[in-house]
Amino acid sequence: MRLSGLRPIALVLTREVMITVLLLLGVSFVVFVILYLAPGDPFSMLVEGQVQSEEARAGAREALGFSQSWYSQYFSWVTQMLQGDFGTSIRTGLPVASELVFVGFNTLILTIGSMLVTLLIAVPIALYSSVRGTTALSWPLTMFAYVVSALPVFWLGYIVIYIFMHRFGLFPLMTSSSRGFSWLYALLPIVVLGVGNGTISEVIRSLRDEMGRVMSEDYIRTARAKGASVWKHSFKEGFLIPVTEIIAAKIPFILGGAVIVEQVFNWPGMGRMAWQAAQDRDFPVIMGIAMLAAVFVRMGSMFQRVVYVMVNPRASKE
Amino acid sequence: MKNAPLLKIEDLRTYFYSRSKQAFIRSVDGVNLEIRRGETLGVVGESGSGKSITALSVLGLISGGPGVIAGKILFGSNGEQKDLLDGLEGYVKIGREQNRIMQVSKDVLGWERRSDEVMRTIRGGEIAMIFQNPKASLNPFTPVGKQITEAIRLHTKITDAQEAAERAIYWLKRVKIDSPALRFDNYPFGLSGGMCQRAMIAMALACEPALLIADEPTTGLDATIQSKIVDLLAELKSELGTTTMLISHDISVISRLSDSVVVMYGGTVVEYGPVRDILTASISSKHPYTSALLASIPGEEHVRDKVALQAIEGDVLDTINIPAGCRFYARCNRVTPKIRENCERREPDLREIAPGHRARCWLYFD
Amino acid sequence: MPKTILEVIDLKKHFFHRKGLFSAFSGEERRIPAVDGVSFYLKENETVGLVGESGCGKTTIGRTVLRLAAPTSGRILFDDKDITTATTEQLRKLRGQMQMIFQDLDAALNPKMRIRDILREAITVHHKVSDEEVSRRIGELLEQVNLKKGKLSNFPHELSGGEKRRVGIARVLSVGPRLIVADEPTSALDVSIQAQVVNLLRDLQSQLGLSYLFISHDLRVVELISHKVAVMYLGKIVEMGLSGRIAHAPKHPYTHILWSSLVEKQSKESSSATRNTQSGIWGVFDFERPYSGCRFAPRCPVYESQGRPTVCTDPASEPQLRDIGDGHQVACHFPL
Amino acid sequence: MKNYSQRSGEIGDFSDIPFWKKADAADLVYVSYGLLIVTLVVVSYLLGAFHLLPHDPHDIRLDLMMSPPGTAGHLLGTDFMGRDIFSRLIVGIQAYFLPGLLAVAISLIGGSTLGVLAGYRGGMADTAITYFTNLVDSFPRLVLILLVVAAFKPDIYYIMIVVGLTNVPVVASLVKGKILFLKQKNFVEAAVSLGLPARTIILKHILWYNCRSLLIIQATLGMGEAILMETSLSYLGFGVQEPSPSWGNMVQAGANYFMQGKFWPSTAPALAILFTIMGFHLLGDGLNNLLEGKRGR
Repeated sequence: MRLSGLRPIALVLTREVMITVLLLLGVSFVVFVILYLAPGDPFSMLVEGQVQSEEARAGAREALGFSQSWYSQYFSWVTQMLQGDFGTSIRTGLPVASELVFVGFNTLILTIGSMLVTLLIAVPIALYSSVRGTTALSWPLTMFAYVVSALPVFWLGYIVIYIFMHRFGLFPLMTSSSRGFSWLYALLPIVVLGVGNGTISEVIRSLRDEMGRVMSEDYIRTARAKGASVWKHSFKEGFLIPVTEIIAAKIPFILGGAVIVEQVFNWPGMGRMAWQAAQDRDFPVIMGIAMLAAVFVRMGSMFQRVVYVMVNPRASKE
Repeated sequence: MKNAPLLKIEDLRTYFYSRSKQAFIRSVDGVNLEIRRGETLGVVGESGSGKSITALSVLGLISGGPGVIAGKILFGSNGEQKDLLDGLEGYVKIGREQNRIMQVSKDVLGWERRSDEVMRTIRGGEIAMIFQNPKASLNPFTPVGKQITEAIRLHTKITDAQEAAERAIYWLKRVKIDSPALRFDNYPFGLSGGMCQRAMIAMALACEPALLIADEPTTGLDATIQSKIVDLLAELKSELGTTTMLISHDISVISRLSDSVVVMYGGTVVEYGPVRDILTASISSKHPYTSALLASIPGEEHVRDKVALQAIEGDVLDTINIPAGCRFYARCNRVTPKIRENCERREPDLREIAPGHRARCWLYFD
Repeated sequence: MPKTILEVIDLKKHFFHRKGLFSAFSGEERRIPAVDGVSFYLKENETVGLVGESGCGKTTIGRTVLRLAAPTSGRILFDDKDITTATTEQLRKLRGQMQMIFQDLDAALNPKMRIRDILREAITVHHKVSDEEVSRRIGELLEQVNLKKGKLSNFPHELSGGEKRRVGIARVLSVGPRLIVADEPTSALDVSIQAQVVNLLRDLQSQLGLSYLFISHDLRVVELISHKVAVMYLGKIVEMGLSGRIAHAPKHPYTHILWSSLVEKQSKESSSATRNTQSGIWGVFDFERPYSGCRFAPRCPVYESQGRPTVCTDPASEPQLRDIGDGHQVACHFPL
Repeated sequence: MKNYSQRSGEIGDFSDIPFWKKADAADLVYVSYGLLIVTLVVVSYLLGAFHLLPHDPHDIRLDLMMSPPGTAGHLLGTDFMGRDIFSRLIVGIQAYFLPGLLAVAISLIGGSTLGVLAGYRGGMADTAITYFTNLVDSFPRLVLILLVVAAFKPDIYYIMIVVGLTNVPVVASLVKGKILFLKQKNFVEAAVSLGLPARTIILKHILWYNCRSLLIIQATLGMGEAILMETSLSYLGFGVQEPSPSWGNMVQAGANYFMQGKFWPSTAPALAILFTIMGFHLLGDGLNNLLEGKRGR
């Protein structure tokens, strides 16, 4: 029984891994095309960056050459990447891969934390309004959601920093010199991004609509008619599935917001690094970040698929 | 007390509201009916006649406002008679104009809470319900057996999971599902429509309810499956003798299974009586709607003689726009000059026209 | 002798379901033979009824006959012309002569258009017509389908089910068809309205000389409106003949079960005899269940009572339709 | 307590009930507010385009540096170079107005084309579009924009093309969903069987009659999205560059003073962003509820 339950999950996982590989190839190709078309031939710069020594670089230049066809350029670049070689940063001269691990971890914390904050705000509101319908509280709650979703996150960051600086005399910026990991330094950006990533009203709406739709399903009526708990029966389809779907769908938005919040709070993550790299035209770095971000997004959707298959007996049959 | 009906509905009104039309949808508009212990009451009517809404009102399953606004639902299973709408007046204020309800204020949430409280032991335990569209009515995320087990543990003395599961398998067998032990672990999507309806019936009967409400149990199933479900219901009826309210638009199903029949039209009961008087007797002593309905069903004679069906002209009554007089007046083909004025102006009462046979028509009294 | 307007020869329509993303590479496909070798013909001013349980392929036949779906194999002759391979443009022209009434009441009605515009569009699809001519035609159509003029400026959602059906029929009539495929035209309607529609369709047939392919699961209605009835089971016609004979003297056990299930529901005491003929009927009805030989055998009471003869399950001897007199055809090794 | 009341008098003809009586009051407020914002944006855009401003937005007045709001002639005060914030706000609309319209146009045209292909034709086109959607969804939009900005140049039109393209799948999937819904109701089949040419079915019946409200709503939401992207990137220093004003770079420029307690140089543009984006969102949602009737029965 237990084992047979695991089989569909394993199947889905393999399927999703295959799709992920395919999509990551697609992502790398898009990145390649953008850089290939860009003026100043940044792609050659990029390939050069992947080669360490001066002699080897000259050799590579010769080997690759400008006359070389685009597909062999692409191919050699992807092979390098598969071997874990993302090249070296033009600015710092350090290998990109090791830096990606560090910033990726920081951003992962920020992203997951913010997602939780968003859900902590949105889920109760969505549940309340789907159960109660229109009440005296719905108007302020709805307005709150709209305001929060339109709020520019950078300005929200300023307000929070200002309040903490002047009220509590704290300077909640994560500076490079700061040692250790103060919870306050971590918490503030997480809360700011969680509130200000612009997805709250959409999360509320889709959760509320989904819950409402499920509540009007025939089988929920059956559950009521037999005196069983409506919550128990609607939990999987009305809550678990939509929440995981939202998590998966909103990761790109939160990662996008992270670029700004990391900037405001000086958080050493992918977003800040991408910003820096974009200014310096540091292509090996920005590419690596694009690939890593795509991996994050795909991991989110993989998580969603796995939950869906675990919950929905029908999906595992397909 | 012994002779009191199991369920007695008095002047039940369940309304909905159409914002775009700024008017009430008077789905159930003054329904009176009673179900005696042990009998099967068939409720016939076309779409919009309010038959399903009446059933849902009994169980307090109406969602959407204003919902149930007036009436009594007297239910007496074990000695005492209880009004399922007890205290409703406290939550609803009704404003009338010319004897027609034009304003309703209702504390919908408060009433829902109160109703859930009253209905807690009734739903599933005392009154069980099976629905149209069995495939959608079972929880797609839970194995069928578990859903039946849940009902058993909620409403019977059996609380042990293992014992309840055995009981559930017993009921699956009882509704003639082959290899019930295997089906127990099946999810609804793996079962056919007929099988799902059997599982629904098993779930409803497993708690041995005093009243079973079957809302269009055969609709949407294939002809051969329909007849099998009807057979099963007939068999269970003779074995268990469960009091049943059977709702259907299919007159053949009603006539096969019912002892008494209620004919509904436009949110009210237009005729009530024993099944043989209403669905089989001669035309003369029936409500014009009932006789016209029976005549519009293709039968042997139509096919044999290749004659046209006797259709009822006009459209099914729109329950938003209920006329002042008889609801069937606009489509009626038996209005006589003598009663025309009454038909147009005043709604007739549901009155006895023969022993045990009531009709709502001016033809039978003046 | 009336002319044959539609002839279908060994029509097959198979659906292919890919089992997932990567099946394109593995070639793993699920084949559903919704229509699996069907032949019949329809004469002018005649109605052929098509009955069977849901999912037996009767709607697919209707769609394929009108070339709304491309057949997998077989031939369709309309007016003795082969339309199996007609081009989109040829088909578009042909649609002026053959039409379909859909089960869904809303199918023919664009929810954002007024009834008048819906009819106007239909009238002007195949002919260039002046405005006065359009209004004259609309008036005529309304009269034909017995609909009030006041409804013209309404939107579809403001109409009742019966009215929607009438507008749908008016829309179909507006192009002046000779063949109409009616797919469950009454199933979404109330009993009292069903009778109106059945009467209307019959009146229209005698007035306009229409030919109907009438698809329905409602046996009584089919029996009433059809001259000939074809009974389908799992993508094949198992019995075909004059409607009275199909209803009252069926030769195929499946036909017998279908019609007796009607009586079953009504009769208070179902006799043990009829119950016996229905044994084994719980077998699930679907295309995915493998069969060999006669596809009805797994559910067939005759197969059981004959002691499971091998001829029924021999893949080499799948029963074919054969004539047993008076145009009555049956596909069974042991006809009743 | 919920109140329901029926109009007295004859029921039957409902056409004389004005639409605003049938609608939810909240939706009407949403839409009116949204329309007000849209009008303000359009008017301000025109004012900025024809230089009909209270002050020259580039006029540096060192004597008026950091004047608080309400200073004579400067309604919203001045920034760190003494430039009039109100005028700069108005001119800031130039930064996103036309580029935003471009982004919206790309997403609507691209989205309805792909949506029709996927929904109407199905098959391979559908699969291809699903992959395209997944591909676009795999990039955080802002990262993709940074990549483009780094590769080409920090130009607002490049950015808006990316915004438009990344919105294509959203519109496409909505259009596809609508078509699938219509197909499921046999609507498309009924139109084909009537003999209508595919062009009429797609353009008139599907896009015009059934997708128009959806497209209008997507246009308003897309414009909100475009404003957000423009201001974010200008804030990051990749969009509109000083001295040209953009709401984003105005917030950024005022940031240092914000910490000193001088709020106005960054708060005025931030609130402008807030109220404008909210206006577009409310307009979209309000229209959605009014046109598609999501609420009530």
